[in-house]
Amino acid sequence: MSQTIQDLPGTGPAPQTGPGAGARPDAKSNNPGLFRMLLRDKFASAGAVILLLVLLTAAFGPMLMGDLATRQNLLFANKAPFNPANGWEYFLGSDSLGRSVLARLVVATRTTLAVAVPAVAVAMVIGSLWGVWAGYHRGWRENVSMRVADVIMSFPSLLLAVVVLYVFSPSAANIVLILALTRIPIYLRTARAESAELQSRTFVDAARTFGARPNAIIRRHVIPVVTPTILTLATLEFCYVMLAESSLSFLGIGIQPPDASWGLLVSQGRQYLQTAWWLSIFPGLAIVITAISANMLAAWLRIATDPAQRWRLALPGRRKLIVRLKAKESK
Amino acid sequence: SVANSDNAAGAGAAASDTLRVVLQQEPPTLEPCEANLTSTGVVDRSTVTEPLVERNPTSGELEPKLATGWKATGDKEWTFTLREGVTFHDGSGFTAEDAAATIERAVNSDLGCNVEGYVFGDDDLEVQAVNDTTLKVTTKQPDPILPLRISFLEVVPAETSATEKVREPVGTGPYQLESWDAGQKITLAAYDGYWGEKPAYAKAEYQWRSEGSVRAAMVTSGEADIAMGLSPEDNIGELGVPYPNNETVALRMHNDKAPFTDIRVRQAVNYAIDKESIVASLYGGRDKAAAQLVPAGVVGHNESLQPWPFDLEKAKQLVAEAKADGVDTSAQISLIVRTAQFPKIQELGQVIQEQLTQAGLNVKLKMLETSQHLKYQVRPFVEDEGALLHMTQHGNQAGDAAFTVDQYMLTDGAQSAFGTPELDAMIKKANAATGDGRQQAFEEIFAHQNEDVVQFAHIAHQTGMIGKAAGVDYTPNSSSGDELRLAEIKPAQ
Amino acid sequence: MTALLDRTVADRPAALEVRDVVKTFHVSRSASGNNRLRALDGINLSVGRGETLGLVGESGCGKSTLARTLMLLEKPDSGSVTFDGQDPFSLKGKDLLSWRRRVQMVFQDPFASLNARMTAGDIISEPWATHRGLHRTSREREARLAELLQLVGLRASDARKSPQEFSGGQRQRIGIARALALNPELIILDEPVSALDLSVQAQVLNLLNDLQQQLGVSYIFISHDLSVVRHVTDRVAVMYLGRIIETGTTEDVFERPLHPYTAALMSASPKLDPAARPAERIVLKGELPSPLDPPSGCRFRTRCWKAQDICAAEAPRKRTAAEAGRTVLPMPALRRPGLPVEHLAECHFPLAVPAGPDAARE
Amino acid sequence: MLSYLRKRIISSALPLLVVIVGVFALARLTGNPASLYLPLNATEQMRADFTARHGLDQPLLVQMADYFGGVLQLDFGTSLRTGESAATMALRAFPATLQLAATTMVLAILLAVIVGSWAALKPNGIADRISSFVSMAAASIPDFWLAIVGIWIFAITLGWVPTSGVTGAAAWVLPIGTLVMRPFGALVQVVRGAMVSALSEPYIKLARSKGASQTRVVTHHALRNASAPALTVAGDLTVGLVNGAVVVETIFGWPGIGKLMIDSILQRDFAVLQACVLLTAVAIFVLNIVIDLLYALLDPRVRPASAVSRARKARPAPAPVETAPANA
Amino acid sequence: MTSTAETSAGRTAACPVVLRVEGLDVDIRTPAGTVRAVSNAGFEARAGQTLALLGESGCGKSMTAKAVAGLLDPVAHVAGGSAELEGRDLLRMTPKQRRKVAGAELGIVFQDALTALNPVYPVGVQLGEAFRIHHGASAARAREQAVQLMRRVGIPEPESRVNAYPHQFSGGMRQRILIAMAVALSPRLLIADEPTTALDVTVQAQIMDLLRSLREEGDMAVVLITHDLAVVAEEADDVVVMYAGTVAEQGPVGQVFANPRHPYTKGLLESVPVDAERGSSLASIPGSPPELKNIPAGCVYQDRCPLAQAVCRQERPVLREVAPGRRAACHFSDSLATASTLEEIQP
Ligand SMILES: Nc1ncnc2c1ncn2[C@@H]1O[C@H](COP(=O)(O)OP(=O)(O)OP(=O)(O)O)[C@@H](O)[C@H]1O
Ligand SMILES: Nc1ncnc2c1ncn2[C@@H]1O[C@H](COP(=O)(O)OP(=O)(O)OP(=O)(O)O)[C@@H](O)[C@H]1O
Ligand SMILES: [Mg+2]
Ligand SMILES: [Mg+2]
Repeated sequence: MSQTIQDLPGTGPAPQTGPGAGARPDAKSNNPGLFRMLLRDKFASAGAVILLLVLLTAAFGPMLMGDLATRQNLLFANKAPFNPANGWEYFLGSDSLGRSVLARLVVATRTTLAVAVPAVAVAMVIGSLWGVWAGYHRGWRENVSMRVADVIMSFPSLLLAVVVLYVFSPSAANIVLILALTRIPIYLRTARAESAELQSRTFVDAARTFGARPNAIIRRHVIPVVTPTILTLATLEFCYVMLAESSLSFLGIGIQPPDASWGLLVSQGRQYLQTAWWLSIFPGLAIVITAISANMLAAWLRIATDPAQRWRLALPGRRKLIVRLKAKESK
Repeated sequence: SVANSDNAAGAGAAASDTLRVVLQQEPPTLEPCEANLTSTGVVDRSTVTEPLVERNPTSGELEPKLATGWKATGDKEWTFTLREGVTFHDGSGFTAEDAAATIERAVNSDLGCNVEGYVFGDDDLEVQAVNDTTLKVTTKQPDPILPLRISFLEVVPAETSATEKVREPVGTGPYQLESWDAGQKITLAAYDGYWGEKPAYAKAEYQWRSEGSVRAAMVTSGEADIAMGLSPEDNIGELGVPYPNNETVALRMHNDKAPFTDIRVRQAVNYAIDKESIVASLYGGRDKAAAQLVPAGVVGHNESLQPWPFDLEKAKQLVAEAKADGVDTSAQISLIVRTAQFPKIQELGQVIQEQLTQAGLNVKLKMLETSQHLKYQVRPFVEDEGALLHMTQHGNQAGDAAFTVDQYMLTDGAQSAFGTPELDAMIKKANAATGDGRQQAFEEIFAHQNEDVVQFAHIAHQTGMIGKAAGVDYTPNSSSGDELRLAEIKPAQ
Repeated sequence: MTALLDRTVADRPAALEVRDVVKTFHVSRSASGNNRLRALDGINLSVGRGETLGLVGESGCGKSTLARTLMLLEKPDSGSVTFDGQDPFSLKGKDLLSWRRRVQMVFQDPFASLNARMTAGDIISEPWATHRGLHRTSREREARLAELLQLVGLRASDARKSPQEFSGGQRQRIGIARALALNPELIILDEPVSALDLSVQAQVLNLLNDLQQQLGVSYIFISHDLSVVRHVTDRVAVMYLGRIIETGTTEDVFERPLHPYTAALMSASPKLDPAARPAERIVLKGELPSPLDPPSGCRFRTRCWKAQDICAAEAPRKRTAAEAGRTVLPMPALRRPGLPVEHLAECHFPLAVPAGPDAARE
Repeated sequence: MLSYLRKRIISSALPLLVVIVGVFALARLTGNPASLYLPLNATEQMRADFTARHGLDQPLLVQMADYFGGVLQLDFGTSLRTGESAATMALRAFPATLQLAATTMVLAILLAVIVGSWAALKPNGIADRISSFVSMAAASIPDFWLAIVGIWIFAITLGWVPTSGVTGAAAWVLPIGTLVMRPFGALVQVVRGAMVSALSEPYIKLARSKGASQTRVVTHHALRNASAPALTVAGDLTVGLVNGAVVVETIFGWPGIGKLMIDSILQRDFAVLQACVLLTAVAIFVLNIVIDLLYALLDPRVRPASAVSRARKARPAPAPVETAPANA
Repeated sequence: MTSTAETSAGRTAACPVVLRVEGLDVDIRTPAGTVRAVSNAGFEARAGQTLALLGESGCGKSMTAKAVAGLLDPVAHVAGGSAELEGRDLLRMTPKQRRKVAGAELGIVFQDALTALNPVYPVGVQLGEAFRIHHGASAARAREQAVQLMRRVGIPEPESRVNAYPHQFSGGMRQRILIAMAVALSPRLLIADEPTTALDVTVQAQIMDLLRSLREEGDMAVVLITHDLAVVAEEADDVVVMYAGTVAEQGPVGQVFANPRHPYTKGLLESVPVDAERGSSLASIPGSPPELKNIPAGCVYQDRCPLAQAVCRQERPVLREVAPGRRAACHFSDSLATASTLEEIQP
């Protein structure tokens, strides 16, 4: 039903807010800006703002913190947070070497993103292009690709991690490499499924009838349609990658000190849980809040980028779903 | 709740006659000839199996176990008198044959026992069971500490395969192996035919958890009576019992690459590290700042050596001097640290890195897992890496400095980066010495290392910690981490 | 009528010739263990220049498959297709591209055949991204786009809108404009109006008609709406389960169907005008058999009220109206070599008299 | 059915082989285990002996041939660390993991279905917001942290459950409570999405037109239709669990395959590692077949006999296992 | 089946009204605000007769039907009016009351036959569901009933096919099953929303046959929704022509088609390519229906109407009786009655 609803006049995405907007919509305003749609969804906006903050922190935070994150003071170890007497640097307390938890959190933001973002980006680009290609051509290309995905999926990723991180070094770049490699199948499968479905669509057939080459069709018709799905997926994967990185830290093969990532901070702080809870709670919160924000944004993005669902977001405020009629007045 | 009451009931019942111990990891095997591996030895030694001679960890004296006496009966020959009336868990009697077979098996066979290389070096021993209670051991070279070495060998019946390792040993100890639920627990039962005093607990149960906080929690929640290998952060509270564990942490400097080619830089490292603060802040004041590789109680420990003072200015000055003389003090130094080797090692690594950086050196911290770390720890060392600063944790289980200096200070010692001919000569002399002369000779070696060689920057003599439930009476000693003598553990009065 | 036929067919040779085209799909195994679905089973067709050929038949009988095969979207197992003497399946590279220009298609579903993420202008000018030589400068392209939009009755400003903003009829016009972008000589129209409302349908049919008059293109017009087919086509081919069972001029087929299936089809389609309704309607029994397991012999026999034993045993050959016992009006203009405009049907027992009350329900 | 199985085995055998070969080669990339197993001052000779004794001096291909030769005779090698048969060790550890995985998934699916359906009844309603918040949080808390907090609160402070171990039902609470979070979080989202779209399908309206109550509509008509996407994701999540819940097994001393695998990696115990991988790969293979069968059970359209009708749709139904998971 | 104006008029008077809809308004929430999808719709369906709701896509036919059946999408709600099923107002029932009526007294066949059946249950189970819900029948009993129903709607071998799944049936068969489901409990009213739009003509004829016989058998009132003029002409007794959510015209089919009183009806009738010569141009209605959010004040048809005058832009024509039994909503419906072409009416 949603298909037809969308296609019927009067229900398409419309710009005018408020009832009774009478003028015929012009072409442009009929697609309300993504940004304005975002503003309408409180939760998604909050998510976006938080993610933006995280990004800004990663970009500029370390600069502001100077050497605060590495400055040790063994005599000032494990000081509790929220004590104004300690100065703003220690607002979130100090760690076991007397470093500012706040500063370390800020610096870790950059490392965390420096791992998660490239890992997601690399996996996304490779996986989705590959998947789109495989799905478009079908046949053996599709089969081989899916088998490769199977292999990667059932490969013990931990072994891969250990090998790469031991044989080479546990550098951020290698962690990115592993996380990217192991997550490629996710995109590959999604993109393949979508692309296989798309290649049988009529508008793709139409493009074939004028002799467009496969790559041109993929570029023009498949990629733009697959992109929103992939982006949504990538947002979710971002959370997964953050968690995976923290698990690696727990096993001692993640980011290595003196670098710090949120996962590593949680992992290191876990033994102080009962003596200095702030060491693991704050970075843990950072992970959870970022993940929830990303999820919120992804949920919104999923709808906002789907032309068949976008109208949901544009609906005016909630009303009672069923307006019960008043009992008929006596005739 | 139901779970609660179940749990409490279970705990109560078990506490009466079962001693529950939680270890860091499952023993890979209980093969007695591997008993110098901590995780194997902690179960085997003096509990399931017993040696001929046992070293008292507190006094350092050798005490009779399955041998009642021993003496040097020649330049290279030792004679042991064995205890009578001892039976193995399988009921067979213990004789000199068994003792001889044990030595043959561990030292002279191709079994590839860990203990062989660790304690005996390359040379084979000649053993002879003179009669049921007399054993004669002959060495290739004179060996004044042979009985000490023999104390590492856990006696097994002569029938034990000399070509295959056994996972489940038959010993003479106070407890015998009852069952081993791989992955879950090992259960021991008191051996009725034990020659000595009957142990206080009828049963013992070992479990293992790799997270220290979980081990501690098991003691606090009443699920275990003894938890091994805790650290101060594990929140064990009153139930934590610290003990000196013979382990010493030090940094080994490889002098083959700048800036460690210059002794002044090596001295600077010693000055730059604030050992007292580290001990006070990271280890709650329980550890002791170290001036040498062996702690007090080990033969050869030099009481008069003082830890290097913390003097950052001096360190900077030394570095500057070296630099002035053309040493590349800005060359990168890799600080090699093994992940999770001992509590707070990660923090320690970071502190040292930071302090050496303060002194003007360029240090990069490298955290490695065991197998990788081994490439840096023992010869042949990794070559293409720049200057190496290796964090070593050395535990002298034997109580004699010979075991330390052979490994760590000889020019070609397995864990020695370099040495000097002088030092080599001193070591050779000390190894052959006995009595006070021996003590003297080793003391000189340690002093010499600090003055003229400076391969090591010593950090601390460590303190271990076990968790002990209130219902248990046990005082850990320096060897508790390697051999937890269950027979010494009693219910609290 | 004759005058019209003269104009469209009479003095031109066939542009498109389809000979014995067979197309099999591999599908998952059916209950009877067959996994080869014969969607087209020996199709013969020809279309003249400027002519409109209607293709009617029930859903699933293979109309779209034929259209797709002609557009090279499917490769036939056997048989030949020639357009202007060229076999498109043997063409490569440039030749193929130039062939593509000459034959275009308008798809059944105006909603699905337009990429919702592109604007109308992008959609219509998309073919030029492949055929770069056609309009070299962007000025030329814009001018041509405006022209096309005007031709199909859209405003120039509509180029910036996206498909969702158009009504069904307007979308179908965009599809037509896209097909026209390459100046084709033959357009295959796969149910171009079946998704449209009546009032819009009339607009589109008028448009198609005007284009043909202005540009002289040929159409293959696929539809199952008989009133529409009757209105727009010169000749009709009736398909049933992958075969063409009857062909002839529109008037012949509609007024004097030979094949019982055609007769049933005509009779079943509802009529607005009470006078045009058959007094007794032929309501077919049973369903269209599965194309995976078509009946032996004559495919229609399972639903045919005239079926006899021979129908199961033997596939019927083509019979002309005359063979069926009809008096055929001489139409000399149509008797051109190579153009099978005779009225032919594949049936053992073609209807001698146009279907009437007697023919209905046995 | 048989032909399906045959196809399935053929198409999965090769990946399986690739996985094993890959593990074999990768493991050997981590270096010679000799130094781990020999005394610190072992001589070159001893190392060489050790290496030769375990065949590690052979070219990789020879080693591989040996290994596969052994596998064909059901000899999976012996553990360097314990001297036990690698197969025995892997087989012993696997049930523990399987029990954990199965219980976790059953619980996660159950909870997710309840919460997800509840949320889907009113998209964007308050219940929906709460459940999405909770599920996202559940899915994004680092598990090791959760485990330790769980021990602290429930085992130490409250004393309700044992801290760890495998004895007694109470011991399952914390590991499963920790493990269930991520699958639960992921599944709630999937179930919710699938339920929202199932509830807007025409057959729901049809059911209502017959006078069916809300409960009947949800449990009878929507849920089963919504189960396919959830099943796909649940399958992927189960694969993750079968591969070993390393972190949870490590913390709770759960003697499972994940812990065994990581230990054998750290100890360079190649034979055991290979046995573990082989076992889990086969298990995943079986799991995928089970999931396929479940698909067919839940949705008659994907049963083999539906060939005819599917042919009419002209598009081969995508193989269910290969559809994309929503979020893992 | 041919129904002429005379016979239907005669019958109409005799048959009791089953459904009476009056002043039905349906609102939809859209991004542009709330819009009225159905405005002031009213009609009567009589027992044993077929009432056709005719109109272009999107004019509100289904919306009207769903409002009556209480199955509107969440975004839509009834804003006013009444719909009395044998005297009880469906729109004012509690959900519980309505569930009692649904299926038992009011059957509905949905527009998208191919997707309306639940794909995961055998058709027998779905057919029997009504018996289980309303009569508390056992599974076995419901199954028996299902078999009978299938036989009644002409599905061959019902005993073996009762366990088959929807996808194993062709479109026509599925439509029959849907119809069977709707008439399972012999309701008083059957609403059939475009029951044949997706089907071929030969199948359409079969389905129409079936509906006709069921109607006669059970003396049901049938509301047939379609946009096919020919189907209306053949099947219905009365017709309601809808345009942009409003009723343009209504009355007995014969009269309305023979003599339309609304320019829209007239335009529709003329755009049927029925008698037009091959190649000749069809009369078509220019433009397209207004979007719901842009419904003009005044007459909804003004933008496309050749008759549109100033009055049409200001005043919305009310639906009024233009002849006995006929109503139309046009300012000029009286002039239409006499004029033979639209041009003649130009004032
Ligand atoms: N790609 C394909 N794979 C398998 N079978 C197919 C494929 N395409 C078409 N078919 C089958 O071929 C037959 C003919 O299909 P086609 O789409 O040509 O019918 P049609 O006459 O156009 O029907 P409609 O009127 O519904 O559009 C059908 O049975 C269909 O199921
Ligand atoms: N769920 C919905 N949300 C928003 N608008 C809707 C929804 N359903 C219907 N509409 C709008 O209500 C109007 C009437 O729709 P309805 O489904 O009644 O049309 P219809 O006459 O049945 O058309 P068709 O012939 O296409 O079935 C249409 O303009 C449509 O856009
Ligand atoms: Mg078609
Ligand atoms: Mg409708």
